[in-house]
Amino acid sequence: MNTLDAKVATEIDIKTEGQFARDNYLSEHTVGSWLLTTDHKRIGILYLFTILVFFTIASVAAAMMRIELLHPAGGLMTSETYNKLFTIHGTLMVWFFLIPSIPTVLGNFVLPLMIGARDVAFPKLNLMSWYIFVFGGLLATWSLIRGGVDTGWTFYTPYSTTYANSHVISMAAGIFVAGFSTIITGMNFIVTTHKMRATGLTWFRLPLFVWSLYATSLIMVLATPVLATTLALISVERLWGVGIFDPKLGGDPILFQHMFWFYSHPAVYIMILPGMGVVSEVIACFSRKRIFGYAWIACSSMAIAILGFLVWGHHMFVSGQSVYAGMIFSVLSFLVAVPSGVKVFNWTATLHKGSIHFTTPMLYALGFIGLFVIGGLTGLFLAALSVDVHVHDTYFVIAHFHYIMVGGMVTAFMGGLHYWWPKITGRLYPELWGKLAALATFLGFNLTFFPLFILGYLGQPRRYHVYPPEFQIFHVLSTAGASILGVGYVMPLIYFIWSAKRGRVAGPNPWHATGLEWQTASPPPKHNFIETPIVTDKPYGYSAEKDVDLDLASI
Amino acid sequence: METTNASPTQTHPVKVYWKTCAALMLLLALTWSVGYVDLGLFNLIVAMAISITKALVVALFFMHIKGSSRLLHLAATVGIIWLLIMLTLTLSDYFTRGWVPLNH
Amino acid sequence: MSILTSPVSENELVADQFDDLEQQRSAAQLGMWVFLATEVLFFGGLFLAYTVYRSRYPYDFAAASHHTDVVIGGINTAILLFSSTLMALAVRAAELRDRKRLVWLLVGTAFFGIIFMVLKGVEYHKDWTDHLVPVFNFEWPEPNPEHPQIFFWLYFAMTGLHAIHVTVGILVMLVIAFLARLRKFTTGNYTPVEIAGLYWHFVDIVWIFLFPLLYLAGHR
Amino acid sequence: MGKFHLFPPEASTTARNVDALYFALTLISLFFITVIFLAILFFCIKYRRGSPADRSNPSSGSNLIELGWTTVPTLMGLALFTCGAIDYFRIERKPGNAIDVQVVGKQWMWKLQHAEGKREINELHIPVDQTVALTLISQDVIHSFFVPAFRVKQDVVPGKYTSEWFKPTRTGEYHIFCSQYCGTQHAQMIGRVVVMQPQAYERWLKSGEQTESIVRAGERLFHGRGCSGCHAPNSKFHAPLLEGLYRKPVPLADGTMVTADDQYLRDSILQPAKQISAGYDNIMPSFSGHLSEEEIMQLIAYLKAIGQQEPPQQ
Repeated sequence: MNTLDAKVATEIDIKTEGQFARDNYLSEHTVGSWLLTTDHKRIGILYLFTILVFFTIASVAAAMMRIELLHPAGGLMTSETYNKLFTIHGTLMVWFFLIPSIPTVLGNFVLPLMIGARDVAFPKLNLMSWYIFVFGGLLATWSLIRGGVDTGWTFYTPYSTTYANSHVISMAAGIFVAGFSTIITGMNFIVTTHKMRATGLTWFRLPLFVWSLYATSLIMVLATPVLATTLALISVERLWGVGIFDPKLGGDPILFQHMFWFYSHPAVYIMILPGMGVVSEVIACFSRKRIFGYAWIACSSMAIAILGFLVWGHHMFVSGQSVYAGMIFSVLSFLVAVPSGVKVFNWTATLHKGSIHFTTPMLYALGFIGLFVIGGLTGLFLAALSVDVHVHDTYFVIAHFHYIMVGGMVTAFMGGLHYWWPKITGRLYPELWGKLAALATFLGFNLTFFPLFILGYLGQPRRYHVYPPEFQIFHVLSTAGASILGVGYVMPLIYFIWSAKRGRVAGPNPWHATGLEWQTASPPPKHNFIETPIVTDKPYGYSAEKDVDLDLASI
Repeated sequence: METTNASPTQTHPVKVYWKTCAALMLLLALTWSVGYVDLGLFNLIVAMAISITKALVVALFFMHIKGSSRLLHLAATVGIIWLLIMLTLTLSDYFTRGWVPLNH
Repeated sequence: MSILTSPVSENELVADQFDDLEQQRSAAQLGMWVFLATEVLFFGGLFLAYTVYRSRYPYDFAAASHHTDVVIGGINTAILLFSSTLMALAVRAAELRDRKRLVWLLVGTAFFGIIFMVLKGVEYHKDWTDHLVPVFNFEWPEPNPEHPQIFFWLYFAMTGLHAIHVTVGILVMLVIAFLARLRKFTTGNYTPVEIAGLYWHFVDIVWIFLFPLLYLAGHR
Repeated sequence: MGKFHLFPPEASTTARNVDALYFALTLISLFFITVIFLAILFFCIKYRRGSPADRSNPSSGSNLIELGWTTVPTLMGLALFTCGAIDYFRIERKPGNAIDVQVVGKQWMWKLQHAEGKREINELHIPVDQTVALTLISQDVIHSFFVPAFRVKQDVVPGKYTSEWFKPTRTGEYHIFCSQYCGTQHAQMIGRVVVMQPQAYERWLKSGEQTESIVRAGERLFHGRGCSGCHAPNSKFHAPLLEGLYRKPVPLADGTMVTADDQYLRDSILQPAKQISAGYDNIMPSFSGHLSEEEIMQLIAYLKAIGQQEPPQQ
């Protein structure tokens, strides 16, 4: 720890027996201080509670689906209800949990701290983005209360526009509004990263989490508007039947798929890129070693953001898209996998000659690498044209994207949450329970989703609530895994609440990490830094040789 | 801090603004008159070329892109580049649909 | 920092997350340009639909485009170009701290915006009486009206979305003109005027592309 | 069908190639997974905190290694792409002499009709070792005709003919699934393909009540619905001649050329103004709503039949 850290600690006289810096950002407790705050740290916490609500609803929907699939003839519910459940699970998870979670919770909290700024570039816009997000969420919930949507989160036409008799327009309006919250967050992060870095903090001294947030913000800003137009066109078509996507009136349903996937594939990179940023931070910190290939990882984030826009056609190989367009999208889809591979290789190389601490964030990060490798490689199966003809729209695809979304993104979100929890609340979570939860999610996850690869190649299509009897064994395994996974996710909820009040006081830098966010008190004062730090050298200045004991064992 | 090189005063003499306006009006007249000539497919290409020049004139002089930082140049063009990505890759599907004879 | 000694002290102009006026101004400019990129793609979805359907039904698009009123369209384009010029002069006046001229130029810009909207209204009314409004009273002389109807819902979607943006622009212009009268933007921080200018020029550029695509699809 | 197995039956020529590429991909993935898993395990054990390993001058990057694990995966990716693309091209191109079956997907059932006129619901009886080509269209929403045993799937799009072919290599019964979500009973829109010996197939074709072939049904419609009123050679209306038209280039009113394939014929019946032939004006009424999808397919089969003859000399 350099001298600056010591000076900051004494100045705000942090004591170990539970007394924090007198005026930190959490010291005010009035309702107005929360609902009218423009402090990026509080807005991050507001987002945390909001996405927790949607995550719970969507997880309950998933649990009910898994129970329904226990028996080939179903029977727990009608097909109508099942269709509405997988739509709830899809829409709420994608737009109200996966896309906002790391950028708006961890990103909002940590980005200004990491670059030595007092706040994001446009704090009032930041608060407005939360209100827009909540308004969008209410619209979506209103659609569910009125009877839900049964089109799947993909809203394929002409079913969603002409044949579905469920509340598509109110759900589309909810997502349309939530989209603007993403656009504002993305724009905010881009301007903050460009214009508000501390002195000496050049681009190639930025932590990799900031790089991944910057790349994610580019996608947020450039992809989401097309989603807004597409959803508006669906609502117009559904209201007035003008023939935008209706083949009887000259429209083309495949045009909808082009416009939808132009947004939705980059959207999956919005979900995974911040997770990769968290893993880079956690691996470097707990291997006590400078990350391997810093510039390559930073540029691979940018490469993923840009190439991510060129590959959407691999969702449409059997949709009637032309053969040559399929080939163009297939070769580009193989190229977009390369930067992800570069990241995984660099993380693994970072462990070499490190001094590895198996703390909870590290377990989540290593879990991320393992599951993301399987998720990423099965993506190549789907990019290969002839294999995709067989496995498209089957459980193989379900397994692939859950390995990326749950095995990758949610694991990284948990890792990031544990890693920055001391900075957010000033207290440490119980390490033993953290490790148990990480193991439970890892095992539960694999038992839930690995059998679905086999089931997928056997040919069971997705979105079926009844299926041929010979596939039952895979569904039973998957449901068993889902229950373990559920337990693995509930445990952190419990011990985080416990630790927020009675966890051990963490002090400014419990992990002895090198980021700027660890140079200030935790929880940080309102304006983050007593005086803006000056950055002098490259990030991740760890030294494995002179490794210090983090005395975590005692937590 | 990144050295911001947005020049403090970006103003031009009033004459420049009115000359730009005149140029735009001229280009509008050109677009309008070309619209009456039957050039078949070239109608679209010519119309788009003139519109692009008009848009460039507005962006360079009225929006002060001329002489502003490279970052703003990038921010100004990135939207159009992504729109072109969307157009070209989608049209690559529509224009090559008939090439593999489906049923003969 | 600013040329003249400003009566109002520096730090009242700068929001507290920024260090100085220059950082605040360049942040606002970059933020606006990023927002304009999202607007380009927001209109882009409609331009994509237009391109695909025009390439599928070129004959019907040309025929339908003949029914639009190119005179009003042309005049409207000239009006928007002219109001763009006034806006640019307004930004110049703000930088030179010429309050009176700034207020008049802003009001002038808003005024021409309103004229654009009035002409737009006239044109929409004419389309209504000519039975060209899809869904509600669309009648088409030749058989098979579906494809011309596609042109017209695109016409109303694109010009409608543009009209909403023009209305927002007019309101912003009037608010800024009102604040300018209260000496808000002539004491060194004229960023809001500059940002409003960027937005207005963008709205003008969108119309520059809409005019040939909708009014001159094929030849007249 | 029915008994438990870990791998779908390999019942068509396409299945062999797709499975080969699938195994190649699985091997490559297993290779990368084990390499990375072992590397992580080794490093975690060797360099765990407090272990006596040598940690002097750790390297934080080497462009050579980075170039290595960027170019090698790119080359492997391109190789895999090529294999996939070659097979895909073969899957998408319909071979010549095949048994034509017309498939209409309708919300929540499959209606199939053989060239000889035999109709089936949710079932498809075909002979083994003969290529079968399906022409698919949907009456309402997008469905997808998926036979896992043949490793073949094709979306069934309303308003657009799509095609799919397979050559079964083993007799038996195999699942048909609808794999594109199409509404409430999406999970019930399933069926079975019955692959039989050629003699059994012939007997099956003859069994049941005699139905007229598709071409004759198309001819009956051609005259019944008034098409012959304008399109007969001696008609007094000025309408394009349909004899010898099929797969020939057609000059259009707006100067472009188009080949008269199934899609052109269908669009001309339902949306005549879409591609008007040169020298004719837009007087043909639209038949959309008056003809069911099966009737349109029968009409097109008839137009294909007369399309092969030489056009009568004027």
